[in-house]
Amino acid sequence: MEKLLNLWTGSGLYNLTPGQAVMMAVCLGLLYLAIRKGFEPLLLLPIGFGGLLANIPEAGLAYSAVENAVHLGSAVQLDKIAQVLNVPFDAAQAVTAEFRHELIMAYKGSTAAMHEEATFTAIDLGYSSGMLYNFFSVAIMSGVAPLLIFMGVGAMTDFGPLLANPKTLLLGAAAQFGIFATVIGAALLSSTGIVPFTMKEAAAIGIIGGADGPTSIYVATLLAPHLLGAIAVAAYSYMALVPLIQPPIMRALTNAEERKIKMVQLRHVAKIEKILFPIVVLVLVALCLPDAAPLLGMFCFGNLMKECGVVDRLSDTAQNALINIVTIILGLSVGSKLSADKFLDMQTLGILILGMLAFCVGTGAGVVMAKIMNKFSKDPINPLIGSAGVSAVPMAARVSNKVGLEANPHNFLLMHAMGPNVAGVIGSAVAAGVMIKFLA
Amino acid sequence: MEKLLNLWTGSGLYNLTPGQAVMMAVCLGLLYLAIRKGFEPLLLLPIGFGGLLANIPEAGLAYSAVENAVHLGSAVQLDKIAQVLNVPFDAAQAVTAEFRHELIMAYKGSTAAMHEEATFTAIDLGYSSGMLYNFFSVAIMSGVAPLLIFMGVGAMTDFGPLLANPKTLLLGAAAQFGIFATVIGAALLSSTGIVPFTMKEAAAIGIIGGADGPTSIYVATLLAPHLLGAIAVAAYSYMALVPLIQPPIMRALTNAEERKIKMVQLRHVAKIEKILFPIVVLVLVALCLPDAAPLLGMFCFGNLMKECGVVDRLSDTAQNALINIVTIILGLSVGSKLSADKFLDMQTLGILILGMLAFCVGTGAGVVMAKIMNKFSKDPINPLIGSAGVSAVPMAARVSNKVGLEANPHNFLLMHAMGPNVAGVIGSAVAAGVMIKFLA
Amino acid sequence: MEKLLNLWTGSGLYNLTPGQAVMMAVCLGLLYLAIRKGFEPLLLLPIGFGGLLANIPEAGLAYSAVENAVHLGSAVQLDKIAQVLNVPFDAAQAVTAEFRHELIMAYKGSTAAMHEEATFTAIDLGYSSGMLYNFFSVAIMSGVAPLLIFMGVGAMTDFGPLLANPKTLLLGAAAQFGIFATVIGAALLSSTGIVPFTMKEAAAIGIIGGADGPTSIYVATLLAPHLLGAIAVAAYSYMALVPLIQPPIMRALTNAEERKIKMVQLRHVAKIEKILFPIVVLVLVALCLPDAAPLLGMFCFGNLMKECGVVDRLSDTAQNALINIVTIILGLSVGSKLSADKFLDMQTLGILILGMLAFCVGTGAGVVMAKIMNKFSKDPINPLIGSAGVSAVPMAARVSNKVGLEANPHNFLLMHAMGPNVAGVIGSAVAAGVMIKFLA
Amino acid sequence: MSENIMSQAFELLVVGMGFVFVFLTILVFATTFMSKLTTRFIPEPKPAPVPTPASPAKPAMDDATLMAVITAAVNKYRSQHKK
Amino acid sequence: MSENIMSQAFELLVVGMGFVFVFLTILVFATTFMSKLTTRFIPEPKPAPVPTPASPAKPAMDDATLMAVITAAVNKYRSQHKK
Amino acid sequence: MSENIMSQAFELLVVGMGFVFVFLTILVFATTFMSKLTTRFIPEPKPAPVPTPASPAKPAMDDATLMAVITAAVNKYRSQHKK
Ligand code: NA
Ligand code: NA
Ligand code: NA
Repeated sequence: MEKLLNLWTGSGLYNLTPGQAVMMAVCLGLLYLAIRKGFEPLLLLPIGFGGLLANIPEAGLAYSAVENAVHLGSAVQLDKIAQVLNVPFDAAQAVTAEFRHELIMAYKGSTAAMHEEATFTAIDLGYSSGMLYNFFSVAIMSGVAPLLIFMGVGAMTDFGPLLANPKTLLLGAAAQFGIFATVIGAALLSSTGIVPFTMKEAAAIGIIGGADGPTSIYVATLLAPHLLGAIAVAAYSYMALVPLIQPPIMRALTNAEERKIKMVQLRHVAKIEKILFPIVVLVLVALCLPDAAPLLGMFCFGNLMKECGVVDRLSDTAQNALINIVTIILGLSVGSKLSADKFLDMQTLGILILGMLAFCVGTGAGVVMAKIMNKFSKDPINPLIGSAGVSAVPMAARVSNKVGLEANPHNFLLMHAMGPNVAGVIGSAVAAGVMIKFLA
Repeated sequence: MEKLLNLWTGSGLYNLTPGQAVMMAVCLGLLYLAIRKGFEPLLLLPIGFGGLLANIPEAGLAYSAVENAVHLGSAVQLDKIAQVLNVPFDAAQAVTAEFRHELIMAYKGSTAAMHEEATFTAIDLGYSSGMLYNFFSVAIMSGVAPLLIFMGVGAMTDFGPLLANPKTLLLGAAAQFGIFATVIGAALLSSTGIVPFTMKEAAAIGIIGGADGPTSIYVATLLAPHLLGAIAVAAYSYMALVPLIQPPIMRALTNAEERKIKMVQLRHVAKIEKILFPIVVLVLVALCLPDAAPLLGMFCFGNLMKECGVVDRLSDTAQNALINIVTIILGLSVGSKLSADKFLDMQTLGILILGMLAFCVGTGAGVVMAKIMNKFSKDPINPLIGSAGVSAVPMAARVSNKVGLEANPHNFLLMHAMGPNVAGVIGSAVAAGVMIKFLA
Repeated sequence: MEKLLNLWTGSGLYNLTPGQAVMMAVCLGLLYLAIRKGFEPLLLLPIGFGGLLANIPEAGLAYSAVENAVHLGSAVQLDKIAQVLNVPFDAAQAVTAEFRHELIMAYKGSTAAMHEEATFTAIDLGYSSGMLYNFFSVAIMSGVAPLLIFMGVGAMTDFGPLLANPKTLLLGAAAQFGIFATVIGAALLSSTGIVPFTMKEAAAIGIIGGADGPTSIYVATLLAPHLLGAIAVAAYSYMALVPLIQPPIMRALTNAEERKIKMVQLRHVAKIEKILFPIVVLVLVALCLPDAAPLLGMFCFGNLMKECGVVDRLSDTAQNALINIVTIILGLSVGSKLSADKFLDMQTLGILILGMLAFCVGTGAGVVMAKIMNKFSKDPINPLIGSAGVSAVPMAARVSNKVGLEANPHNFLLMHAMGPNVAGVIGSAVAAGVMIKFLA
Repeated sequence: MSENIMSQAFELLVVGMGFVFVFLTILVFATTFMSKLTTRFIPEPKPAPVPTPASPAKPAMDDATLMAVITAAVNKYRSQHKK
Repeated sequence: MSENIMSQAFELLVVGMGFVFVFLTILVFATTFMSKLTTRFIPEPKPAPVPTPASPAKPAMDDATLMAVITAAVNKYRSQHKK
Repeated sequence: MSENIMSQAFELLVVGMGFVFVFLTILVFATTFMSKLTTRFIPEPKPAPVPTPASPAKPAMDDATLMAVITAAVNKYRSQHKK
């Protein structure tokens, strides 16, 4: 009988909090968007599923051993942990939810040595870390997963169109205005008291405007790991929404004549240029902004493997098996941050709004920059390729092409837009490096 | 000269214990079964080879740094470790095998903090953990390897036949009777004093009856890690023996008329049903049995990746590169538990006998349940598909088909048996969750 | 303004040391050799790129958290670390480069427990380990990366030609003379005071003569991790130079008649022989030289997976996805040891010279051994196949074939040379085991 | 103790098998319900005869294309084999 | 504090966008310079009509070879499919 | 010390090369012995002309099958290429 009672009191239904129920619904929504609407399914499907797993009551898949001990432990067990964490507690008193919360806070604020001691205590009490927590520690907190994905993206990127027209790098710079404008927006929300954000949080949110998943995750890990779930979901969702977000802004900032501008055909780019480009980028990064070296270093390494032509088997693996494995682990890990207590607050709402703002401002800045460049360039530049500077490769370039075709059915902008598109990846990694330099 | 002597006293031949010789022969036997007889070679080959490596004298591949230090250390070195582990020792006294054993026991029973301190001491003395020990810690003790394999299995599983006839889920439930009957058997052996088993050990042995490798390994890791080697070997060996074990039981429990029963053709199953099924399973698990969430969560995740159709590259990797890599590491790790001191005892014999019992009882229970269901069902159910409920996918379903064809050469039961077959996977994962809930 | 100043004082250009500039040039040279000259690009490309990343000023990608803290920390921060490491320091005094160096030395010489304490302190101060350092710790220090590569190499090796003519194993033994001669050379350099080497360092350098990348890395990790970068670069560079290094030596030691010797056609080798051979090797290793068990164990495991024919999917993965992933990580990790302070000294020069010596002596010893065997063998043996005994599979065998064709355009030695070629892999692994046994 | 483990094992048998049956029975109903809902509300789209964009070319695949395609497959095979 | 974060954000905007533009402008020049150097000093080799060593056999590929090659591709495909 | 390292190195040379030769000589004998045993006791099965179950179809592979098989190979190739 006791066992039957245990089954019931240990069941998910008995322990389900309203927040967890809401978050499971949110995660099912993410799965719907990924599967039915095709919203960046490679990431949103694992993230959504990871979120489902993270919100299973009592399973503790997203928690460390100490968190699981604090959440499930008896008074005697909590006493031991409280002693390690220097939290006053009398084992005879009733264990309140507030006290458990206080222990968690003390644990998160503790030194590395106390952290380890608490972990040992929890292990000795028979608790262990959840699978998603392990994935998160190994893959994300170490920074390795976003970097390996960036390497794979590098191995899939063709810098040919950019090398044929290097000026388009400036469009990739302009579109990063969305990032910094979003920081202003977050600061405004904070200073007006609507949603409190620290400077680090503001910067991590701003990077959503970089339209680059791994960069967002990498920066969020360093500056605001507690916001990682919301930031990653916002970044990938809005990347999927690029075809809806960008066209109205592009049309508003250009007239029909500008949209019809034909660009001169791109010159042929030699293999040796493609081989040297990632090395040039890396050397510049090394000399100017070492803080961007991990991100751009791995990106350039992937690209060099692709272009050099002598390590095709490594390049193949970086583009396939390796990036796929890391994507699965990274997606589930990010999903583990979609727990109710973190996601369901005003900050998430602020992040969603600011992320949208970032995309809009970035798009606009890119278009305006392209109009300015068109004024001063001897070869005509169609302002529509400016919006591709936000990256979101290759979606944003396709949007440029599509809007261009509406204005002139014979004007194919796709290859021209690929230049600013990949420039945007470099641009947002540089912006990320600046953020890390000043705030990490 | 001293060096030559060292070579001889450090050679394997000089240090080979009879137990190690026997275990190397056992492992060569496993390799023979895997290669020549085709017994689940994907697992038994790495397990057998891992066992060979683990039993190489003096190499210490399966031991931690502390175990290596205790096994090989001088009196002065052992003194340091004994101090850490609070074992009384006078460095002047002779070092006996009993004392080394006492140190190992103290090490295994020590707290996490002492464990770490002993490891640091062993490292400072120049010892390091063996490769197989590292594999085991990272891949198995963390639980990640069986879970990733389960994800891959999910990505290879087609729930179509089950969805066409959901009632067959009950056959997957009935066949789990083998699991619990085995627990009774183990308890009986223990209470009669023949072979002592604790309740946790009995439960870990019972799961062999689930006929599901990763589930067995996952449960054994949590409940009885010291029995992991014997349990995994028994599980995979008997899964390979399904075509020999099941037919006599199936024939004994049915008459020719029953074996000839034709079943109505399975209805077409829509893609959307296949997509929703893993989500339905996961939500039910979340609500009813959170302890089964890691296993069934990863299984459902793999299946969702396969069925959703939008992340084929992830699904491909989960089914190929990732599961293969994990299988290699997991196999070698499990093999590391085939060391002489653990394997060559009465418990192993008990495990082998009880594992066989589990398969037999599970097969029988499935067939009987199918006969009962046939009584109450409006559509006829051939009792032979009941035995497929033990899982052992797809071997058990093929056995159902083969025995059916013997009775009626025009009666193809394969697809009908695939339903209970995959239901058995869910059933044993649920049973595993119950075990973990009550005993972990 | 302060931020702008920060950008400048934190830039790579401002902090670039001359040594780093030289090392970046050296690494660009490695990339040139890999891409343009095809020098073992699968390893030298990642190594060269890892070296570039490791020498980026201020990025600290190749440093541990403590090293980063010591390098970048303020007086107050260094005070905390100095206390942990028991280094006397007055926080009021000026922080000199010598003091930072002293801290690093204290850190490297500290016990495992102090090591951890220092790491915790650095983490609490906000420092973290660089990506390449993490890769190095996980992949190389644990020994797992070279072992997995060796497994993959085993899965790509065909022992057929060796089994058809087992006597060629002796050529693989003779060529290891290069290894031990190099140890003598290193001892000579050390005893004459030209370049100081310890016995462990001499042995690690000698293994370069084994012409086997993973073996060199594995041994260097155990015996002289601080020389790993130079040893790996020398090993892979000279393997690429085999077609230039070997022919003059081969011609000098043979006359035209000997080079024209035709060998009898190799007999057909049965599948069962190929399956049993890796097991025979492993059992012999287990009985004779347990210290070679990790290397030869994984090599034999890979080969057994290939030959047994029942685990093709595992064998495929070991030869492709897995070895590629590990190669990327291992290459970058090895590159992280190409930092200026380690690479730019006399020892590196000594290593480069001794490595070349090792190849020459090994080649010569193989040829001489083949001449001796030719005297005593009933079937004629062409001395040119002796040079293939250094391994460097399959390059050295191709060189034998090419030099043979020069002497007699109808004499194809390739398959005959494959025997000693793969024997050389076994031979150098055995030599590695002897080194580890006596010196680790 | 020895009786204890027997009674524990029996209890586990009853509770465990009970739970497994209850769970899978609920799953039977949930699955059936889900299937009914989907077949009613989400009619499966008829499989288009040639769903991929590249397919129109297929029926009219002339010899040149066939040759190209075989060459590609063969090259792919070779490149995989070389590795 | 609230003004503080605004001024910090503005400073970050100015310095950040400034740095991004400076960096990418330098990259424009570096890339252009690199391209000019390479086109001047490293003339791209004309793509040889048949660059691979195996290619001479290709044009004269007879039916037997074709058959062998298809069989190999098909076997490869089957072995991959079996998995 | 300096003499010490020389003598150590020589000792390592002698013991090391000795061991390598002894080990590989034993391996020569073990391998030869193994090969003799297997050729005597485990006669290699003659390679059946068509060992796979699917093989009966091979010789009689008509054009339709050939076409199907090529299409499959090509599709496989395409699907791999798309990734
Ligand atoms: Na961007
Ligand atoms: Na089962
Ligand atoms: Na060698």
